[in-house]
Amino acid sequence: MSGFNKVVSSYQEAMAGLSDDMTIIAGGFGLCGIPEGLITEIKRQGVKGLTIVSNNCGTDNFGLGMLLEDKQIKKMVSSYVGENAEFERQYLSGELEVDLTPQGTLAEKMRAGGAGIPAFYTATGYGTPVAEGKEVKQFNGRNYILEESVTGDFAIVKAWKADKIGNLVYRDTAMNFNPMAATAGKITVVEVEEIVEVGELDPNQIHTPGIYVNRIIKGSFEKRIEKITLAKN
Amino acid sequence: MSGFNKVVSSYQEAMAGLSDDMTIIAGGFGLCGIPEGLITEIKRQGVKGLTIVSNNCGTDNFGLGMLLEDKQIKKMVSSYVGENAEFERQYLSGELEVDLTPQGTLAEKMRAGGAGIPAFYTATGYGTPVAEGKEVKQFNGRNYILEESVTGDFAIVKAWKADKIGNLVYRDTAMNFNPMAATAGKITVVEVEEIVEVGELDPNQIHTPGIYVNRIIKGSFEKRIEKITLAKN
Amino acid sequence: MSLNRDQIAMRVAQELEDGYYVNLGIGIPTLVANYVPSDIEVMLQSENGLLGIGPYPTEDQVDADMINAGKETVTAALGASIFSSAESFAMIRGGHVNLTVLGAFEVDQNGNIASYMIPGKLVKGMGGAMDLVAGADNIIVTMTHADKRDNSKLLERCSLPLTGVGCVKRIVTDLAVLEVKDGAFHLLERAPGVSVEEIQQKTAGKLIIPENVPEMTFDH
Amino acid sequence: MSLNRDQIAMRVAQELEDGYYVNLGIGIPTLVANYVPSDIEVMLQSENGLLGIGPYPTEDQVDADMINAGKETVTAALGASIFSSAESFAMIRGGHVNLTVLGAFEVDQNGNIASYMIPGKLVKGMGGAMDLVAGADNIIVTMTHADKRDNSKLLERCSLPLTGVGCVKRIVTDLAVLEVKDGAFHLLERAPGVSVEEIQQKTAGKLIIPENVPEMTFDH
Repeated sequence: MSGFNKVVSSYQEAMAGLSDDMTIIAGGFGLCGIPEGLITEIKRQGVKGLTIVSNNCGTDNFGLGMLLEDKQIKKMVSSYVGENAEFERQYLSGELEVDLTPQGTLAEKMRAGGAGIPAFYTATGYGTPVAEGKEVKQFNGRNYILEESVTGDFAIVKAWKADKIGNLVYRDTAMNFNPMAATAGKITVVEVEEIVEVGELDPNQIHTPGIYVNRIIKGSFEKRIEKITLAKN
Repeated sequence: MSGFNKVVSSYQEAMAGLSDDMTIIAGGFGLCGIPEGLITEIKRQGVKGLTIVSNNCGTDNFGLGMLLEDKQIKKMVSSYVGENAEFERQYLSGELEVDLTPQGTLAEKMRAGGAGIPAFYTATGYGTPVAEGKEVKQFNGRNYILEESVTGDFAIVKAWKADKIGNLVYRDTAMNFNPMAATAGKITVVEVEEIVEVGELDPNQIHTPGIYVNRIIKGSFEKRIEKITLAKN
Repeated sequence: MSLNRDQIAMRVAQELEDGYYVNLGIGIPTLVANYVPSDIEVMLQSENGLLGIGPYPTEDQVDADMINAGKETVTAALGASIFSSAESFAMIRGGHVNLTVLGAFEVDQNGNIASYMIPGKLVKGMGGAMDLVAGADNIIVTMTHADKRDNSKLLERCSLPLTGVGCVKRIVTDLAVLEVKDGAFHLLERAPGVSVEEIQQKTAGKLIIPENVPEMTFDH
Repeated sequence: MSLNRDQIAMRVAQELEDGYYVNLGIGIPTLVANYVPSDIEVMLQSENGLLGIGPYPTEDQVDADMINAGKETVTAALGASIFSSAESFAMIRGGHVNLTVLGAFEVDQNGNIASYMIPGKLVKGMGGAMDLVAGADNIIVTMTHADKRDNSKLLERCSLPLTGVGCVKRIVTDLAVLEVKDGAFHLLERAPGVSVEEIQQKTAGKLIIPENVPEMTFDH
């Protein structure tokens, strides 16, 4: 399927077209399920003024946190900025704009962006700083705020397996924000652990259909763990 | 897991609590993936004044169409009323109220209902009879209409396999509206082809997590086909 | 000579590009699948939750759980994926389908389309059509240019309840290929042997006719 | 004597019912999992996309792809399901989780909660807390009754930015169990050996004290 073969062979090709001031939607939760190689490529390219929509911003020297070092990020849309001293420093000093967004609202904003829904109502954040400047409407006597969807010039996604036409399968909690991110990019780039032949994945068990995916690259992952917690013997 | 064992042994138990004038959300697309035994039980109980939210209303003598014979349905929320002469007759004569709803909007209304989103904007139906009486709002220069979510007193769902705690797997295009219906009932009842032990389903491959499911019953399905189309030799 | 249904489908198939995800409506649009050029590949989306519609099944393969949006038994193509209706319309509404082909009762010069209801006569519902026309950037409408009593279906303004507003960009009829823009139908091609005069006569809406209107060509 | 962290968790665990789906926040709420009564079963939801949190892994089982919302390595329990963040918060926002237990900086007599930000001092973000408090019908807040300088955390009105409005129904502190309704804290139980006077003194908001305030009991 020539027109559907989305596999690229270099990170440069994978992120071709990225330029200053673009918006990137990123999958991952903390350091779990992040497209490590794509982030490294963004750092290598050195583009600036990025808006990044991601639940977290990695840690000080890993994941998206690496892009803070060279001040490539102008604005983060995230639910949680902990685990990252440089993030907090740039935020508190005003160098970095941060749009703190509740985690569920963030996930839904990505999904809505991919699904052609420009806005939705949610009770999350009503009466809190998150609601400032947002429309409020009552349904069945309860107050809800209007949240707008989000899309990106690029989406960067980490999956476990892809077939060559972009059908994706995630593994365990490394799924997290990746399926929604995959739908919300004008160009969706996926870094995977394994590329399989078309037909190897069960059509009933595909998490992200290939229609959302533009480019696939096989990566090699360090998979750093933030907190190793072990059973007590 | 006693508190989580949701398997019931009779259809009567499965639909216990159903009464006149309730709203039922139903999975299925045409006659594909419909909870045949649960529908038969609703007919047997003879409850009246039902509002049924379902893409179609079965055919004249199968599926939800059976409930039209005894005039159990007051209102249908559907995208398509074809394939069913009695449905069209009751609709055109005014005996049956029909809220014609675009198929994608219907699916999203069910999903939103289950997901705690009371309303969302969509371009679907803007400028058409569907938009009558609905709020219009512009986003990025395009007009969208506000659609409210839907929930039911009951949801009736057909799945392929369930484990005893209600994790569900669907098969092929019999999935259709079932996953959203499953989330949108105050009481969600699922009729399945096979009940398996807890642990037999891969956690990564569950289509509907058990948290949405209240009751499970093993059915036996006729699986009538509306249009058998065959390959030409 | 006006085109027959298969010829309309053949002409539409020329609009396909390699790697396109395509949703084909019921009727003539379904026939387009038979005329995909041999040097390209497309994947067909069925709004009931299947990306990658395969051929109709053999008798052995018939499976009540595997149908298309027209409720016909089908198979899954290599590389297919299956998903819920919500996911299916997320794809459609979100603009991820490259091309939608569907029939209509009427289209007007502003790109409005009426395809789902003839009040008092035909009231079967819109199914997924409203989502499809609202979600797609690229819509081709197939229909006969005029009805059996020679009343034009390309109007100044649709008379029937609308399926969508300002969404139709291209029309392939039994007589012509037209583009809809700037409040007019623009004649691009005519069916072999069909005169510009006949097309003009059967087009009730504003028709822009360029100096040269080439005949359609068919490789098949 | 005021309760320690484990004792607070033990008291919260008495609120669990067989078949409950429960979301436990970071800190004291996480400890509740250790005190689930032996005759009932609950399933723990982790908002990063896991229903059915199992025990911490052995060294052999450690897997970077399997973490909880606190980013700790975990395992999946028997019968677990794994899903996206959108699905996870559909569950939460849609009210499908039976009980949410979380910590707070302050709660007020109208059920408002402040738990995510101390301006100029602690600004880490709300994570999933705003969704959890907005989505749950049944929220228990665990915290110390007063801070280290004996300033009450049960206020007439929260002073910090809110996480949610009118959502807290029950509070378990190191001193007492309280219900929040009708614009007041209602004292239900006191910690063993803690006087009603001490609770009154450390509660800045309106406190309703019934005639008889039983001591908490612990089976463990």
